[in-house]
Amino acid sequence: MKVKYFAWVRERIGKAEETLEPPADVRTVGELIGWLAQRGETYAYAFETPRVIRAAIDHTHVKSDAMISGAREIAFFPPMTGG
Amino acid sequence: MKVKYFAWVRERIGKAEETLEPPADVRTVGELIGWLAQRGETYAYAFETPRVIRAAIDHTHVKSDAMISGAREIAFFPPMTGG
Amino acid sequence: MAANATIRIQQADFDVGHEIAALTKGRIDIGAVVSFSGICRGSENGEPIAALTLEHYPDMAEAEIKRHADEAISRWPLSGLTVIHRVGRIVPGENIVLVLAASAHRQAAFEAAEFLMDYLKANAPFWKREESTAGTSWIEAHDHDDAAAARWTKS
Amino acid sequence: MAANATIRIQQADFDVGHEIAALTKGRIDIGAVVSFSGICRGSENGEPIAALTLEHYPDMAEAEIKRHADEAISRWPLSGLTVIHRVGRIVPGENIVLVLAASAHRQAAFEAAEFLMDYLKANAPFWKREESTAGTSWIEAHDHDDAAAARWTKS
Repeated sequence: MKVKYFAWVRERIGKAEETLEPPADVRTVGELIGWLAQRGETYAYAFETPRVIRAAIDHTHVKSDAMISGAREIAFFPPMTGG
Repeated sequence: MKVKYFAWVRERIGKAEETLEPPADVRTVGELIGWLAQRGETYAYAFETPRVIRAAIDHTHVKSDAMISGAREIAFFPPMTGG
Repeated sequence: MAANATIRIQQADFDVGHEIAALTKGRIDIGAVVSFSGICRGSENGEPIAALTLEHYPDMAEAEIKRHADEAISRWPLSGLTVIHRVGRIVPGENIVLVLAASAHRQAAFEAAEFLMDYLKANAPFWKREESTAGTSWIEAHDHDDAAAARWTKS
Repeated sequence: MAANATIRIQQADFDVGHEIAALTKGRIDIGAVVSFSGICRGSENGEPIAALTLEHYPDMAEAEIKRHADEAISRWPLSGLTVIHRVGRIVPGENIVLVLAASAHRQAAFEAAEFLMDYLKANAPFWKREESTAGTSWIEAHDHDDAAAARWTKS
């Protein structure tokens, strides 16, 4: 699946997007955040406070218990500050 | 005192303003309406439904029990429809 | 900086973009501008109209709008406020009224603009007469406008 | 006639007067146009800033704004709706966002514009970074924006 990062999540990880295949036991958005946080220092820093991280699956906001199965694109970002 | 009329009150009476000296026993706006209504057919028509008539003394909205003593200018008009 | 209200009652049309520019030009303390334009519709109660003619009570209209603009400035942290109300004959599609409210943040700007529009609809001394094929007649006031204006009364 | 929403995400500035004219030209069914302009202020939390840079999630931003615009059109009797959100670097005094809502009557236009602004502030995928003498930093979200957006949730 394609994973995208925005704002300071993107800056901390150092990339805007990548294609990843998480293991089968990573089933929810929250579990994906936990798995990503263990991929290295930059990821650990980006996801150090999981409760502030927002997520979207295929361009729709989701909560951390959303299932990732079938997702084409998952995005992680801080709370929005548009408008 | 100067008395002004607007919108259909003005049209029914046939004049926009006049200077009047009501008798001393006409003390409130409501009493002034009653006195005006007896000045002729056009006035009776303009004031035939006193509850819909709005009044202002010296450019401030007032109710029918407001005292007219000291007023320089009293205006009568229908409910406002601006905006 | 306390805002000054710009208030105009005029026959001429106005340009919303021009008025917003006049209110915001050179300012960096304004984060939100709300404009309300009231426009003459081509029908009233389902019947086509050819035009509206707006009559007003000049001295009272200016004093009353000023009083309500000052009240808005005292109730909300505004950086600017503009109220323009046209009078005379206005055809469908033309502007009737403009309220602009500027503030650092959006809530104050929205609330002040709504407060002033509710006031203008229910209590400002203007009266609309409509022209249709049936002749001319005075537009009746709406109870819902009185109710809208009453919601701003401080208890 | 059901309204179509015009939605644009762009680097270029916009002209409020031009957008209002585009929405209302030739129409005689519109009685009320509310515009909200969000403008870059020269300070954030009391500290002067040199500029904002807006980042967004392009595909999601367009889809989400469209979905909320359609929701506004289904909830209020709108004659027209325009949403423009700028991205990129924006200096104090420049426009950031525009929402226009047109309707026969004022209440629908005000409510739809507020609904869309509350949504854009709290939930649209845009992020602001500020430049100041201290460097650059991401602006933090406000809890009161979440609360403002939540008031429109149908119970």
